[in-house]
Amino acid sequence: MIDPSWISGLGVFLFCIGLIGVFTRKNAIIVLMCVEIMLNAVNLNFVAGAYHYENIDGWVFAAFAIAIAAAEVAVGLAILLSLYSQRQTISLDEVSLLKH
Amino acid sequence: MGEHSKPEWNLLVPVLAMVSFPFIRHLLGYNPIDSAFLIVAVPLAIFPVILIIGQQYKGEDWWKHQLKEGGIVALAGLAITLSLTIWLIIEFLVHHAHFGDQGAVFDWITFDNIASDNTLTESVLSFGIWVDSISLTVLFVAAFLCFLICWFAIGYMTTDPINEDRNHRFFAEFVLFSMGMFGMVLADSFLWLFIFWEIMGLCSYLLIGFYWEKPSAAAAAKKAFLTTRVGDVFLMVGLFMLYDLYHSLDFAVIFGDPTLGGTIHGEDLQWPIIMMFIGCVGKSAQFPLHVWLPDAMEGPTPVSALIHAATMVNAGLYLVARMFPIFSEASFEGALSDVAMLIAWIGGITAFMAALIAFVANDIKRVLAYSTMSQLAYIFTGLGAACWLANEGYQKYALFAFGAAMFHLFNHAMAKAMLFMSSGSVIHEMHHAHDHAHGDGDEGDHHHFDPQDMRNMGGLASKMPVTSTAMMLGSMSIIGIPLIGGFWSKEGIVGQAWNVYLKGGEMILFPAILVLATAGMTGFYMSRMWFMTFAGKPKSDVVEYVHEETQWIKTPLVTLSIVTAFSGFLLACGHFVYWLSDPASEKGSHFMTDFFKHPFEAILYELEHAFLPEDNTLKIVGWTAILLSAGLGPFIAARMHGGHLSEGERAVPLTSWLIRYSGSVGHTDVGELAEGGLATALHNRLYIDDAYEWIISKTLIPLSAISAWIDKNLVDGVIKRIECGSQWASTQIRQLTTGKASDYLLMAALGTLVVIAILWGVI
Amino acid sequence: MNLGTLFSGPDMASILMPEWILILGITAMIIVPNLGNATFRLPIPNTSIRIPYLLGGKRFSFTGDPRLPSAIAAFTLFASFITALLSQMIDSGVGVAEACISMTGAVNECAISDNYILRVDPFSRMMEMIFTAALLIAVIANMDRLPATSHKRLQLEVQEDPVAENRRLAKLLNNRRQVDFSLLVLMVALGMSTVALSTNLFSLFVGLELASMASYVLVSFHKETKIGPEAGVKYFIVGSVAGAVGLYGISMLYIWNGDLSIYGTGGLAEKWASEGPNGMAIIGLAMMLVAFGFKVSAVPFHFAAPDAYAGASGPVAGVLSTASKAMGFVALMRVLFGVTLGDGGNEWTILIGAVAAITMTWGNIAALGSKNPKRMLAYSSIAHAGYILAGIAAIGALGPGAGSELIATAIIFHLAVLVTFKIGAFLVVSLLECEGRGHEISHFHGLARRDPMIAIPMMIFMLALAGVPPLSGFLSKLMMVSGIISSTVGDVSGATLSDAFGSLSWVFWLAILIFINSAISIFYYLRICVVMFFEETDRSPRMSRAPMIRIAIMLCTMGAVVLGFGVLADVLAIAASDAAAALFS
Amino acid sequence: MDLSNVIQMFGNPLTALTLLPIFGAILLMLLHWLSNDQRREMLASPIRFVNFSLAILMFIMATSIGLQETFGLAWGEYLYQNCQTGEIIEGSCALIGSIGVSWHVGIDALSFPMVWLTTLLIPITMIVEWNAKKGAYFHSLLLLMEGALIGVFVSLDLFVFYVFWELTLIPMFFLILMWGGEDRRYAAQKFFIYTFAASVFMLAGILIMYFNNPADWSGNITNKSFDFVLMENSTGFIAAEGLRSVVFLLMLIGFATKLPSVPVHTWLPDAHVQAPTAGSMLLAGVMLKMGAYGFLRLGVTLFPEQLVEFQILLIVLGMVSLVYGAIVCLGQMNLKRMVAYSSVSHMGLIFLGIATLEPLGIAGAIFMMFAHGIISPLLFAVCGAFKHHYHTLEIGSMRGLAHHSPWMSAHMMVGWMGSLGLPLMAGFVAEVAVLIAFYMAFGWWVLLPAVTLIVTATYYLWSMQRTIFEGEGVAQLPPTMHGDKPRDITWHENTGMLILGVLAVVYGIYPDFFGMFEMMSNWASLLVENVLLEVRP
Repeated sequence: MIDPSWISGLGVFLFCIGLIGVFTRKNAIIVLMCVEIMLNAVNLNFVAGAYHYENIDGWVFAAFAIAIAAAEVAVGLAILLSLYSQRQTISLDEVSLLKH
Repeated sequence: MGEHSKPEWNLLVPVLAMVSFPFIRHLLGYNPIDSAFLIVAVPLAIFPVILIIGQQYKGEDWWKHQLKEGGIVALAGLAITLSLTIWLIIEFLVHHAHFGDQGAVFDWITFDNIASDNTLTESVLSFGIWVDSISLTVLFVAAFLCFLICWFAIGYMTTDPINEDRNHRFFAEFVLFSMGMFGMVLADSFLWLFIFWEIMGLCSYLLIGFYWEKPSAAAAAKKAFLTTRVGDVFLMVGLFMLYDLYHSLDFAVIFGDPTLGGTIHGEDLQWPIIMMFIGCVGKSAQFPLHVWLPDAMEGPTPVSALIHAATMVNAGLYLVARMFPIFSEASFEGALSDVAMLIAWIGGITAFMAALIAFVANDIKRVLAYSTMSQLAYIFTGLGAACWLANEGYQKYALFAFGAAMFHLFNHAMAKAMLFMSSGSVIHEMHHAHDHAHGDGDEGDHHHFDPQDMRNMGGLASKMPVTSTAMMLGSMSIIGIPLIGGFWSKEGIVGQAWNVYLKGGEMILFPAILVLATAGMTGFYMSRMWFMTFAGKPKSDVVEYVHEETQWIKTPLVTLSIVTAFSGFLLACGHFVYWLSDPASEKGSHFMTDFFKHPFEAILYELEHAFLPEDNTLKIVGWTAILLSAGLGPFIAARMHGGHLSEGERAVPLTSWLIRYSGSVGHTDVGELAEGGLATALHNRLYIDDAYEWIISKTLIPLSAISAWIDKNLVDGVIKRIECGSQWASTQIRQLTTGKASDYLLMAALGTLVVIAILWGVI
Repeated sequence: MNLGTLFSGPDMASILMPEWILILGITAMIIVPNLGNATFRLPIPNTSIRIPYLLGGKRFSFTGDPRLPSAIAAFTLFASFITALLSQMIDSGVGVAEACISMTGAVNECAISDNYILRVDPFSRMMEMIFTAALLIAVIANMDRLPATSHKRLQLEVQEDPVAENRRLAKLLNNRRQVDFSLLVLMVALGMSTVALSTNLFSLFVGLELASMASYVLVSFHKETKIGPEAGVKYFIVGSVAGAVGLYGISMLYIWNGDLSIYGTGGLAEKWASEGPNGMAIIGLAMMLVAFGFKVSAVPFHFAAPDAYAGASGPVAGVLSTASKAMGFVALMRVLFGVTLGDGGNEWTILIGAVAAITMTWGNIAALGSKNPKRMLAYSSIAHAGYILAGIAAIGALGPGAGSELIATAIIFHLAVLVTFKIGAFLVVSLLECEGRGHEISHFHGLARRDPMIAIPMMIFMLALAGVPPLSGFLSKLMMVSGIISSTVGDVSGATLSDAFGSLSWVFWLAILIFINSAISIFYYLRICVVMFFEETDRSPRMSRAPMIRIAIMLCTMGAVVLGFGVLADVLAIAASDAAAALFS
Repeated sequence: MDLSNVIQMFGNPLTALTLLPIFGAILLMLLHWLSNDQRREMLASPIRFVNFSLAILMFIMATSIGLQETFGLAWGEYLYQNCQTGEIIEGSCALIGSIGVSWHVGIDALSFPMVWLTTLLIPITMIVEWNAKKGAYFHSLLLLMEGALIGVFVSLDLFVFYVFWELTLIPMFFLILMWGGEDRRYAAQKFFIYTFAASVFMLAGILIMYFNNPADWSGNITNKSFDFVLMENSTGFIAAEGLRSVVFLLMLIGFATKLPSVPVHTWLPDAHVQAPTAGSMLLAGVMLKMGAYGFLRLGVTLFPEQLVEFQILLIVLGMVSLVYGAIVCLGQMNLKRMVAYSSVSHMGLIFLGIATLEPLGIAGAIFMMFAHGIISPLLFAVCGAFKHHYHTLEIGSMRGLAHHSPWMSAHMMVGWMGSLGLPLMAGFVAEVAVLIAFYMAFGWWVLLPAVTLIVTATYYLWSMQRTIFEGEGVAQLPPTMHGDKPRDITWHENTGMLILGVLAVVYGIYPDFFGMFEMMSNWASLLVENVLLEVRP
């Protein structure tokens, strides 16, 4: 069995990837995907914790987190679709009617 | 116009009825002292009555002709006060009553003070009546003159169409003014003295500005009020100081024991007295606060007579006289002599300066105004001398000087009131005559013709016999022609001023010389005025049409002529001076009784003491004064301005001798002198007014403009700047909300880093 | 987590009554509008009885009525509110937490040693009431903002004219999305209630996400407008990133402790108090603060908020600025007070204090120049968040105690009264939205002349927001400040002024900053009043009828007034005080 | 809170004085507002009369309170209290019991003059602006104002005090906003924000006092009470000297702004110039006095040591207000602005009077509040009438007012003279009392205020000369008249001004009229005896 710290280390790595992606990409879908990556990092953390403490909570939390992520994608895509149908774009830099 | 006016004696019936008022009071069981407050209350009550009824019914016939636009009401009220005053005086004289403090009529304000042992003690500022010989004298002067001037004003004011429908204002303010004067004289505390003093200031403002539509009158009123206000403020500060010392402002407390049980020293009182004296300087138009008085001649002539001769200007003198007991307190010896010297100096300087300016004045009322200043300054000098003598321990001389000064106040008031009324009569007639001669349509000329300018007059003696006689007598009294009016008092003042010098007050030398010189100058400018007006050939065609008219004007003139002519002599010989300064003294308690019993002895005694004092040096001074004032001054004036009347004109015997004299002494032309630098300076009143104006325009006005600017742009500007700044900040801060989600994320990320850093850093 | 035990005892049913009602409502919302005369029958085995399926087919006219979902939502929320209220009124005074539900589903008296997942106490009840009340008002108002037209009328209105036809289609679309809206609102309510109840960080987070995701959709609900989807996208992107960060923080805490319960043996609070946090815990806490900071729109996580408010419809914006924000604060308080206050908890005090100061100032200054009333209200909402954060910072500086309780009381009171005047203000905007305006301050011009019955309440809302007595906004702000002051002046010593100032806690200056900010805020609140009363307008005097919005506005107005002064304010203050006591127990 | 308490609450004359106008005004406004256009026109005149008669009723009530009591009370005693200390602690007169707010009203010799003045001025302002546009609202707002003002003066609970304090802003805000001059919007906002911001500091002070009020009120959230009487009577109220100083300064900010004192006075000129006549009359007549009242009630009574400690500060504030205000007056070209700044100047005297720590000075300061409350409304009534009839306020834009409007000129002169401290008018009494005390306390410094009196006289006379007088030949009319025929004031205005003028004179001649000076001096003496004597240096 691998040491839980490796798992959570991978989680940190993933989280950073996600975070950097969020800041650098302008395409909303990719940003959404980056968020998913971050949530996966969370999952890894939970799993690592569950391993470490040998309790079941972490697994349950991970399962919930997957559900949350799924819901988020669903909601996000729906919103993005409605945006696209309005503006024909999903670039975050091009939607700035609301400002100041 | 005169020829149309019928005798209106019937209008006087209500006035005469009012004279019975004291009798009724007497019958009701009151004594005069209990009725004294009515002297103040009656005019106070009449004031709004005239004002409101007048404003409401000013067009009505009954108001206009039966009540003379309120004049009769005012006169009736003043008749009450005059008769009450006389009643009071009779009580005082006949029963040898020594009234002093008559207790409080009502408590004005009551409060607590913190005593030295940290407990609270109650203190009351109340109004009460104080009656003694000084206040009775001044009260009589005021009441008598107010009555007569009101009488005069009915004739003077109501016949002038320019005053139509607004005389009620005049009479109301007139009555209020009288109230102020009576109140000031009767008040039993410095506070109430000050209060009435200010009321007079207000009335003087209103009355000087009676012709408010004239910019010069409005400006003069303002100037008068503000100048006296300067003095008043210092007077107020003086009161505060007195209060701080005595914890009371009642005469009874302060004069009862000026040392307050030995706790107060003479030095403590120096500044309070100086402060209060500054108030007197303002009110009595002394240098350097004299600038308002000449301008005040913008008011109607009865006002000039009332305020600037008879009453208000005397207030300052009265206040200084009131403080005399402090000077004569034995334990203060020497401590207050510098203050006394200051009073004398101010008097000397003003006397000389005013006389000098009067040399070149051509406006008949201005001559009188400067003369007033000069004469009041005499009295100040006398009071200064009296105070000095009292403070240095020369009680006998002090009392004499004090009495003389107060006597001069009496004489001057009577004479000057009459002079002003006479000048009023002249102006009135000149004005009417001008209208008559040139018609009302002649607007342009109307504006250029000045009925007050003596250069338009001349030769009026034959046209106005009563006026010219009155004016002659008045002038004589002011000049100090022996045995007439002011002579008695002026000699005393000049003599005692020099006496101070002899007694060791070297500092008085300068004012003493000045008053001596002024005696001669008085002789000159008063005579000049008379000669320019009444003697010689007419200097304008208007004079042709001048004639005297209504009884309203003539009656007071005649009355006062008689008073001026004889009162000085009578009172002087009746030991008036002693009665004034100390009614309880041997001579003072025999006021008038000696005179009736042994007239010749009394006259001799007074002559001896008035202008032939014991000391030989003073004798020289006295004679010099007589010589200068009665001889030299009138002589030069006669040479310069005198002359015979036109052919066929005749003056009445009473004045014709003077005209003959003036015509016979030859003629000197002083045209060059009149255009010299000194004369110009004098015409410009020695540039004192200009200097004040310059100072104010260079200090106060810019300061106020700058302050207003600062307030608007700096103090309020800060607020506005904050407002603008926050709007600017708002715009800037909202620029950060760019509308781009990625920017938001970036901000949030930065924020996250900061949050982590802070949390990390704290541990 | 045995599903069976959830229904094991009657306690569970009664104790979670408001939530059950919400779940029931959600279920009904899904089922009822679909009921119809479907021809399909379900045969019962072994019998000849066939039960009608009733789903689909031609809808019954009653269940097909487009106005029904709103009614169901309103009724559900109202019932939930009332049950929560009743449970409070009946049980209040008993004291602290009344019942706790453990991981296993057991319902017990709350004991210190056990760790629970949900806790029902005056605090959670109070917050539930706040949430449901806010949502209820939003639903009522939305009946006009998103009007449902009965099918019959739509049928009658069939027109040849293309413009009229378009209008009809819009109405039809509105009818179609009635259910969606109501459903989402109920979801929000359920999520929020979960947050209020949770004493376990994960369940708290699940509730938070539930409510958030529903609200993302609500924000972009008017997708036919240009700004609706944009607002939704921005709000969603920033929100989901913040959520992910927060969840990551939670996961770190899990790694640190192995248990996400806040209270009880082995819970976070115990460990925090006994061992103190290590770096992982601190980072976890920080990340959670980011997520919650986004919810309460604290600077610098607030940027999406004004956009979201501006893009959302009035009632939704009102919910975002009150209920949603209150939820964020509940989470924040649970974490900060529950977890970290044990060891003095002042790791974060300075941080929150600084954030509070920046937030309130930023909000107010930005609102000063804002030309869009909704953005202005959004910024004002940010400023209000700053005030509350200042209170939280003060509690952190104080530690548990009477002063902290007073501040917590004030926070809860503030969140409660905010429902009245903040939503009210958004509703007035919403009324203007009904006539296609409301995004310019000039649209308020002459409102007093056009409709005084709207202008006067708006003025009351504005003054209440500004904190002018005797309105409820004043009382809440006063309690907040008084709490802060009470905590700082108690230990002031020193005989001279400078000593006293020196010994004043820095938190005192937060109170002063609140005062200064209130003064600044008056400016823009008054500006609204002024333009309503004194600017001329060329619009016709008639405003849209919108009876429901008007009713909601009236409700809010009454609340803003009566909760500020007098008996009801007293009641609310006592309830808030109980809630605060429960929070700290 | 059961019914009997409610009855007791409203049965109290002070409660009635406070709440009747407020509810009456709101009801009348609602009545007018909810009627349709036709009925609205019909109702306008009755509502005006109801407003007026309510105001008169208030005046009668206040007067009868005054007639029944002489106000020679012992220290710390309040008449007509609706509940006693015990009841307050019990909470039986609680308004918001949970934080210790009770409805506690009472009146003493400090507040009675202010209450009476308020009830007196309100009917007068109504008379003066009898024909105001939208009179139903105008007069109702005035009535509302009256309730709020009286509430400030009678409430002994600091929370309620503060609530009324802020409540006064709202009607005034609307008065300025709806009936004001050209720049009314700026002025109204500035007025509101400025004074609100300042009073917030006062609130901070009140809160600190609240938490240091040792009287325990068990059963509420904080265990504290806002009750002033409890604070006044408690020993050891705020133990830390330094904290007392903090509170004192915080409250000073609030009160000095309201008073107003330089440098926080700039809201006043704008507000005054833009306010309608009745508004500026009330603003100057009563609202400014709230600052002085609050300072005396809270600052001086509860913090005597601090008064001594900050004596110099007070003197500087008062002196700068007095002198600087007067000099700024001199530079004003707007009549109303000048009068407004003169208020700043006169209010400086109040601080000076209090700073003397002498009974006379404090009595003088209180009388100043009263006298200024009579005279300054007169000034503003005149300014308002001038603006109304001549459509300008520019000094020097016309000459010869006395010719066109003799009554207005007469009132102007009375007001101006009263304000510049002419003896036998009310202002003089106060000035003399304050300055005597000031000399007793500080000696020669009195020259500064005294010389300022000259400046005061200067600007008043200067403005009169340029307005009432002059104009020989052709009278000069302001261009804003557009050739209209100038008129004199209406009888409404005349009546109002006449009452004020007469009162100014009556109080100048007999300051004890209606027991005023006596009760003020009594209050001041008791204050000094009970509070200040121990702490005086």
